[in-house]
Amino acid sequence: GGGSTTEEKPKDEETTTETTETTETTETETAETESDALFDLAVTHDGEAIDGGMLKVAMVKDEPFAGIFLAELYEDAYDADIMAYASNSLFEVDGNFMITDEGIATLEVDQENNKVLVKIKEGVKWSDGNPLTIEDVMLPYLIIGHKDYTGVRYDTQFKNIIGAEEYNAGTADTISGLKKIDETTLEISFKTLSPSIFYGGDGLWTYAAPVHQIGDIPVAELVEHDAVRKNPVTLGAFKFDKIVPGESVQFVKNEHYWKGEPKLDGVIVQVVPSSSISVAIGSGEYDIVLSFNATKMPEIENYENITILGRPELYYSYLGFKVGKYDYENNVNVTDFEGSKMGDVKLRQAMGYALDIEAVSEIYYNNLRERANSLIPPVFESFYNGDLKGYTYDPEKAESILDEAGYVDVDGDGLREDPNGEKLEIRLAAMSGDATQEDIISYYLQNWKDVGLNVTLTTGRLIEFNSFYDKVQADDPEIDIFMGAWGTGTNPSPAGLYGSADQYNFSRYTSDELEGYVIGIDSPQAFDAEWRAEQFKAFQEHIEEVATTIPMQFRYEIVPVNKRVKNYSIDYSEPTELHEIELVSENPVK
Amino acid sequence: MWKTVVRRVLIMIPQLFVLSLIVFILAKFMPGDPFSGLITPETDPARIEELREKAGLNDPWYQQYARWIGNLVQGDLGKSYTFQRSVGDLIGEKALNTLWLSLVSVILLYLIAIPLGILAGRYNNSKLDKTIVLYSFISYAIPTFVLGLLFLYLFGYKLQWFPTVGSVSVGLDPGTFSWYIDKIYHLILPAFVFAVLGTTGVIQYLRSEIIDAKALDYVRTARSKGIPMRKVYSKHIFRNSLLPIAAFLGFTITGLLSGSVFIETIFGYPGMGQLFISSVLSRDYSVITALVMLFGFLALLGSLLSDIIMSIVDPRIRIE
Amino acid sequence: MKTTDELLRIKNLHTGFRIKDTYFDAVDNVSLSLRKNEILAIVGESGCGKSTLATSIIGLLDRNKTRIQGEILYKNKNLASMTEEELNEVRGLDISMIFQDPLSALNPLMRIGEQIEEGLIYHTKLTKEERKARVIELLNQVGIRNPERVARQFPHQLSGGMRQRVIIAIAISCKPQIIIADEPTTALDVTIQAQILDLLIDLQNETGAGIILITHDLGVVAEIADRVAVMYAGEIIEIAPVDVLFNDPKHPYTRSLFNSIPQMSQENARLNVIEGIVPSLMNLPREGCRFSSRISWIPEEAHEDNPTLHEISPGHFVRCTCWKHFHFKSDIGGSHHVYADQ
Amino acid sequence: MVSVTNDKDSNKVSSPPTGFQVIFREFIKDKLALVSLISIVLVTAFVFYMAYFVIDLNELMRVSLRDKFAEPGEKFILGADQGGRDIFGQLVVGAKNSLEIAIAVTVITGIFGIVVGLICGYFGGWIDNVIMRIIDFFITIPSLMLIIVFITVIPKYTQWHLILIISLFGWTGITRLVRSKALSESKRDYVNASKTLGTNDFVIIFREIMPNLSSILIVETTLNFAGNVGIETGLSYLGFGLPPDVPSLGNLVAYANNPKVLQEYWWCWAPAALFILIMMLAINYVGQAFRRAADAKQRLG
Amino acid sequence: MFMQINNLKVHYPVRGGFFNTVIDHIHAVDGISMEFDKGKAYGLVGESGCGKSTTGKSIIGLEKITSGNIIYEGEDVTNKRRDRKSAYNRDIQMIFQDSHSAMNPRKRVQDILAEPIRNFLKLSPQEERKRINELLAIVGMPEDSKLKYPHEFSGGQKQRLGIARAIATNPKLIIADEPVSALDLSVQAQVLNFMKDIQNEYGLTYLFISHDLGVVKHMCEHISIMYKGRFVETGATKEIFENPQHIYTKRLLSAIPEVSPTGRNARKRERINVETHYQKEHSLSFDESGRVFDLVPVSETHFVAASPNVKEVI
Ligand SMILES: Nc1ncnc2c1ncn2[C@@H]1O[C@H](COP(=O)(O)OP(=O)(O)OP(=O)(O)O)[C@@H](O)[C@H]1O
Ligand SMILES: Nc1ncnc2c1ncn2[C@@H]1O[C@H](COP(=O)(O)OP(=O)(O)OP(=O)(O)O)[C@@H](O)[C@H]1O
Ligand SMILES: [Mg+2]
Ligand SMILES: [Mg+2]
Ligand code: NI
Repeated sequence: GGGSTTEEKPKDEETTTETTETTETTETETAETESDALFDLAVTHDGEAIDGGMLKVAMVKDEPFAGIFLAELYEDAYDADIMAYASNSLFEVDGNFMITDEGIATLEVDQENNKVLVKIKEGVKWSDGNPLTIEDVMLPYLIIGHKDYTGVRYDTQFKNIIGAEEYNAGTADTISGLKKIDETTLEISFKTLSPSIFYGGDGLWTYAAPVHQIGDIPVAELVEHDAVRKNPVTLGAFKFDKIVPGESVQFVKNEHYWKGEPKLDGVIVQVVPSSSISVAIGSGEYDIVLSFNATKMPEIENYENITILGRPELYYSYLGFKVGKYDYENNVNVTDFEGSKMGDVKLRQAMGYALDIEAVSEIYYNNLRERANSLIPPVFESFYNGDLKGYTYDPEKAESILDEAGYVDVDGDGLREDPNGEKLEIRLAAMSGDATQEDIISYYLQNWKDVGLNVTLTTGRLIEFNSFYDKVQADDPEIDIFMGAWGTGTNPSPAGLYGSADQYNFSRYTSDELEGYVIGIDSPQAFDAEWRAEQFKAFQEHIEEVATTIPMQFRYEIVPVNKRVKNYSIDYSEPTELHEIELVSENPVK
Repeated sequence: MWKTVVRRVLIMIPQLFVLSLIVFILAKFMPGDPFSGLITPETDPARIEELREKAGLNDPWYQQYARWIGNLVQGDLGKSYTFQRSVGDLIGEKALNTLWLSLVSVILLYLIAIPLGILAGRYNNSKLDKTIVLYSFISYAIPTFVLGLLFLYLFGYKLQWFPTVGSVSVGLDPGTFSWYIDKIYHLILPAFVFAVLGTTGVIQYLRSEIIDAKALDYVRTARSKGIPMRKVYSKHIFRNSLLPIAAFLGFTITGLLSGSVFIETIFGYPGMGQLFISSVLSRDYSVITALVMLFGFLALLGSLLSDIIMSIVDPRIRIE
Repeated sequence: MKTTDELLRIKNLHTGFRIKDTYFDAVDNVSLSLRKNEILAIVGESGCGKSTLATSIIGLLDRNKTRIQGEILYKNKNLASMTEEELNEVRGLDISMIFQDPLSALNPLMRIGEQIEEGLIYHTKLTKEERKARVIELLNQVGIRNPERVARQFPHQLSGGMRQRVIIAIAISCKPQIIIADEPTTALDVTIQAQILDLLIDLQNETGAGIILITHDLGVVAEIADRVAVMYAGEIIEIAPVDVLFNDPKHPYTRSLFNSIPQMSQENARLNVIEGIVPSLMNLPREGCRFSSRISWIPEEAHEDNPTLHEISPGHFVRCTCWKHFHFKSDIGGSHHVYADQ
Repeated sequence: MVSVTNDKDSNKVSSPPTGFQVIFREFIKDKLALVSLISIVLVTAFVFYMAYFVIDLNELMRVSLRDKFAEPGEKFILGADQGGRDIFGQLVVGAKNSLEIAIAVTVITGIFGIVVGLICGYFGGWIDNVIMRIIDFFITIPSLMLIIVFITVIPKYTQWHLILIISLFGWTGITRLVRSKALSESKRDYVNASKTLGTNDFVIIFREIMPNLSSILIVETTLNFAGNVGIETGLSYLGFGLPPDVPSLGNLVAYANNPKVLQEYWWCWAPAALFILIMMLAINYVGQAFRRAADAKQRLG
Repeated sequence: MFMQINNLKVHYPVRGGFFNTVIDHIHAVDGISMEFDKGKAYGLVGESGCGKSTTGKSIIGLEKITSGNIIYEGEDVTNKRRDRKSAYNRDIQMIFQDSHSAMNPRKRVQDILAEPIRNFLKLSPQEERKRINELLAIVGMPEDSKLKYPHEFSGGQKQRLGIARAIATNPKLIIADEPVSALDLSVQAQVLNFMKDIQNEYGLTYLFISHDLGVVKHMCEHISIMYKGRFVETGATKEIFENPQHIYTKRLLSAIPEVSPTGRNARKRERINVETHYQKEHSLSFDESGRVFDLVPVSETHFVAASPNVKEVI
């Protein structure tokens, strides 16, 4: 029933307040256990399963999806979400996202020689019944490395494969680092190897592409080809059946699925605008909802017909302080504390303490976001530094730090001047989002004003995603601080984001110490997992000290699931086996 | 008449050219570009820069323009960065939806507005007339999205009479009868809102036209022939008042097209309007420019259509 | 040549327009009769109620805004009290009308043939082909040269004179007994006017219909009328056979009118001028002699209190007796600056 | 005997029949229009007074998380929005902003359109030709889309930018109208008379022709004004309207986008929606009354 | 003779064709010549659309002259006419057909009358006021009409105000374009009388345009009959009426209804005769393209359009 109101259940309120208290007082660890209590990771619906049935999946999105259904080419995460029903990675991973031996292929790493062996199981078939060959495993490399390839995946990591650059330049016909050992084994040679290889990094590609279908299509034409857009051949539990471009996809079960024939007849994935999703869930139109925005939680929390699954996301948001510039000539970050408005660590820390992120998390996100204390989300249990205090809301402390650092109000307008007595106006760049985002940013500005800091918006309004990163990356002088977020992926390594040469190191802070950790984490030495974890923790600690980037929020991902769905899980360590999903009734529960 | 048509088409060329220049320059001035959206910790900024260079986005605008217009003349609208496919194909798909929407809207609009306009005009100053006029004022005054949202909520969510997403259910084979029915079923609600909002103009125009016509000399002549009032209305008054409405068809359709930005956004209807908004947000230049050009072209076509209809239905223009 | 069968008799007709909730009579107590084969001209200054009288007969006034009292008897039926449907039986078939402005009196979007045919559909039982033939015949009758072509044309393709002929064709299509022509030639050039007038005369000779011809041009009246009614301020003030009226006008208004025609005057002589202006509908003097204020030199006592039409010779009626005191104003002197009509 | 001369009025100084008297009479006759006019004036005055002298914008836009979606009641007359901000205050300031934009756009497009239209209509010839081609061009371009693109292009964007952008695309309608009226007016003999009497062209345009178009200009501007009130709200709804820290009717109505708010927190959007509706209706009624005053044919019997 | 018009032509371009170019010209006025003597009235008659108004307008400068010239007091003013404040413009004035539309409905009578005074005569405000009162007295209107608006007057009164405005600058020539056709008979009489009076008093010259031959005959000493932009006949009023030469003139004259019912049957027969004659002679009276021939003298003052080959038209 969609007609429920928010305030009906005192139970929820209790939980809410409880969470606030805990987050305010204790470490995040508590919050983490708390979150386990908040949401299930898997549905526990019992009942007699029906034969077959169609699973209806809603994907919340206000625009059409792009519809590129090839792992090597897609760029939109939504395409990946859709494809997930039909594709299957070559490798399976464990709860730490490390590659295991359970998948279609196994990975053998030869650290000494910077080589890996990829071995595929026999008897695995594509959705059209053709067998998976080792050429299928090689094809993606030849696509990505091809000179006509226009995607983002031909990058430094990929160039780590020996011969990739020559192939790309057109001077070689193939990638010399790829070597077919036998019909089921591929050897790949890399320039260097790091622990990332176990997470699918360093240039390793974890998907296969059907040579028999797309092998002959020129790479330049691939992205628009029907083989990619309309009838992709896949390895997953389901196969593409019908597509309404940009709107919906219908899958049917793949009888050839290597793990066994799926129990469902098929899956329908449909794009649903954010404005209608809540009501649609209530009326039982969908079984599973992907990309559900946590701010809409209050709208669905009283529905009886669904189970809300939740898991921490591989994500953190942060407040960045510009303390330098990127030198594009020499490709290096140049930190300049003295010359930057935000150069004073006290100022930065005070700004962190002044933010009432806790209240925002509670009120706007129903605690589906929580105060972040570090730059590694707690899901990465072994790397996450739970000991860090973070910058919890403490306006008094913020004020005293500012007083101490000489940021005092000399002209009596209620706003602090800088230590030289000059007016201090801090320009914040923040990304636009939904209506809530605007309120939240206004609230943060207000928080700062409350401690006497005059923070205003760069350009006077929230900045749209694309231009935001453009400006931030270009070190726009109008930006002193910025609020960004990173999805970490399954490999939370700070490489690329905090290194001295990284353009994405937007705060432009680099130091020998930091660089040490960043390099250390991905160095060969880090094959020692414990040492690596230590480096991670030290990195988090260091950033907390210098406060050039202040973590703001971790967030939960919410997946509302209709009560008729059985065997569905979003647990990272025990993910859903798609072919196992079942339905317990013909129609969704209303 | 075909001469006028050809002339109008010739005039369209410079108009479209100027439009293309304006929209291209504007699009280039938009902050950010499609590639800045690709940013994730895994993507390599150097690769993004490389792609940008490859796509020619670092060239001076006039070179980009020359390239673009060159392709355009050859019928190549470029490639969407977000959808990674030819803009022509992409828009073609959405255009069909929007045209369907406009078409059904126009039909509904005329179905609602013409009888109301005729009634109000025929019985002017009556209670009925006053009610219709009030209705037309309200439908003019009510913001599109308020009415749209209310209808969506009421008929889509609450009563569940109509689907609330998409343009067609997945699983039907395009071209089959049930596919067509399903498509129409999907667009009835937005089309209805659209139609209701558009009725004001037609109603008011018809009404005043009919009121004026009643006092015209030729109507008096017709009445003096002793033909029944009903016939006087149908053969003289309505017919003459409806002709301009028929001729406005072209303009009405283009008007509806531009309103599609709102309607499609509200109803999540995947047409050109929605595509436009999402392209603006994702800075998909090629799509933005192509869409603006297309809308401009359709507007020109609409006015041309109106002229043609007018010259067909009005003997004063037809026979010079 | 002319018989005296009476076609139409109007008795005490009052036609009032509603202005701000009161009705003002634009036609005020008019009694008239029209005979077969007769052309009755109604003359008078602009706004005196000529058109109102004509449209009252055929019932084309907006019923919501007008009030018609009195009787309009046609074949013993009172047109004034007929419903719209009943009137439609009469309009076009028995009584038809010709309007002033040939430019706007035809539907611009309909072919000439269709417009002529329209009345035939409802008033005759002719088949389609017969109707077509009749249309051609009618066009021939009104002197249009290649009727087949014209029938297929649209009004804008015809000249003003041709259009007026078409309108006449429409009016005579069902061989009506009565034709009301409201200023049929005012919008036309003199040469064309002459042709149209001749056409009307010829038609009448053929069909024997009674014609009510409304005009303000005394020349036109002299050219074709049999009898003339002069209207002033909603009333008929004089009515007489045409030669009687032209040779011996009695009412001071009629006489002044004749004397203000430039053509009639001696070369370089001054034209006669009537003081004052025609009062507007709301300011019409409703009591006494309505013309009295415009002939100040006739003593007030000379006018009747309730002027009525007096038959001063057979068929010659004059309202009020003040005509007996009439003499031209210039005769009683006054400098030429005294035409101030304030 | 009744005197026909109108001696008694002849001393009375009166104005032409198309003047304010007629308008006044029309309003007296049409009570609805009168009420509309009075309410427009009062509401506008109230809104501007409140927005400029009473309401503290900083205070109003202060986020108060605990008051999120507070119901109408003692603390907030019309409740609070998602940020716990007073709806009533936002409604007032938003109305002020919308009205301000509408007025500014109406004035800018009005003045420009009138001047250009008069010049084109009066002189005709190549000036007219050139400008008409430009107008033809403007009419066929998809202006909503270009407005949106423009808005994303402007780097530091304020209410005034919005006004200018909307005006840029809004002047053609009135220009066309004024031009056609001026064209027919220029053919009237009093213009010819003025020419033969030695009067300068510009004097003829602005002193002779323009006053005669005043009624139609009033009508057109009023109706334009009603339309312009709607434009801002539409753009704000799409997210291309006023900057976020500026209260706006469009932003308020956009709350209805969320079905939950639509149903449960109606006070967020309904007052703004109603306000727009009533305002546009009222302006429209006034415009219609003006129109009747300007056009004798449509006058109320 | 203070003014002379030589071979005046006014052609309007007709646009059309593919590029909307000028494809043809309407020869609204196609080569007419006139002379004006002081204190006389000249009539210009013809059917609708024959170019009467265009002639008047082009003389006063409202229309562009295609060719031909206007000599005013010995000076060629063809191109100076359009200079608004020139002496020529002061001396030539116009009375319009529709007195109603010829006055700005938004201006009071005093402002309407003041317009030419302010533009042409440099008078002080007092003098201006005096002049306005004077003008009102001349046209016999009470002084208090100054404060009224045009719509408060009857047609005849408005026409008189129009005349007052036209004579405000003491013009020499007044072009009266159908000044009475919109008026009722009795009002028409007032205006005509009045125009005659001021003509006598101030020695005005009139170019009197009308399609009503009766009015022209009453007003003018000299008449020109126009057809399709050209003169078919021109001469003293008497000559035209008593001795019409051109078939077109005859037809026109025969069409004028006489204000007397006696003999109307005869007149009708006569009309029909003339008409058949006209149809028959038509080709002889006009050249192949239907254009009117050049004028040839019949007497010293009487000219008629005739083919150079045919001496005697009838
Ligand atoms: N529909 C109407 N409503 C109000 N008054 C009207 C209407 N029609 C005519 N009148 C008035 O009635 C009077 C008579 O009008 P009518 O048209 O009969 O005059 P007319 O003699 O035909 O004049 P004209 O020669 O100008 O045609 C006039 O004063 C006129 O203003
Ligand atoms: N501005 C113009 N452009 C094109 N043609 C014109 C223009 N003005 C007049 N004409 C044409 O010139 C011819 C003469 O027109 P004009 O007005 O001089 O005739 P007129 O004799 O005054 O007629 P009327 O008696 O109807 O006033 C007509 O055929 C008319 O259509
Ligand atoms: Mg009349
Ligand atoms: Mg003329
Ligand atoms: Ni009397």
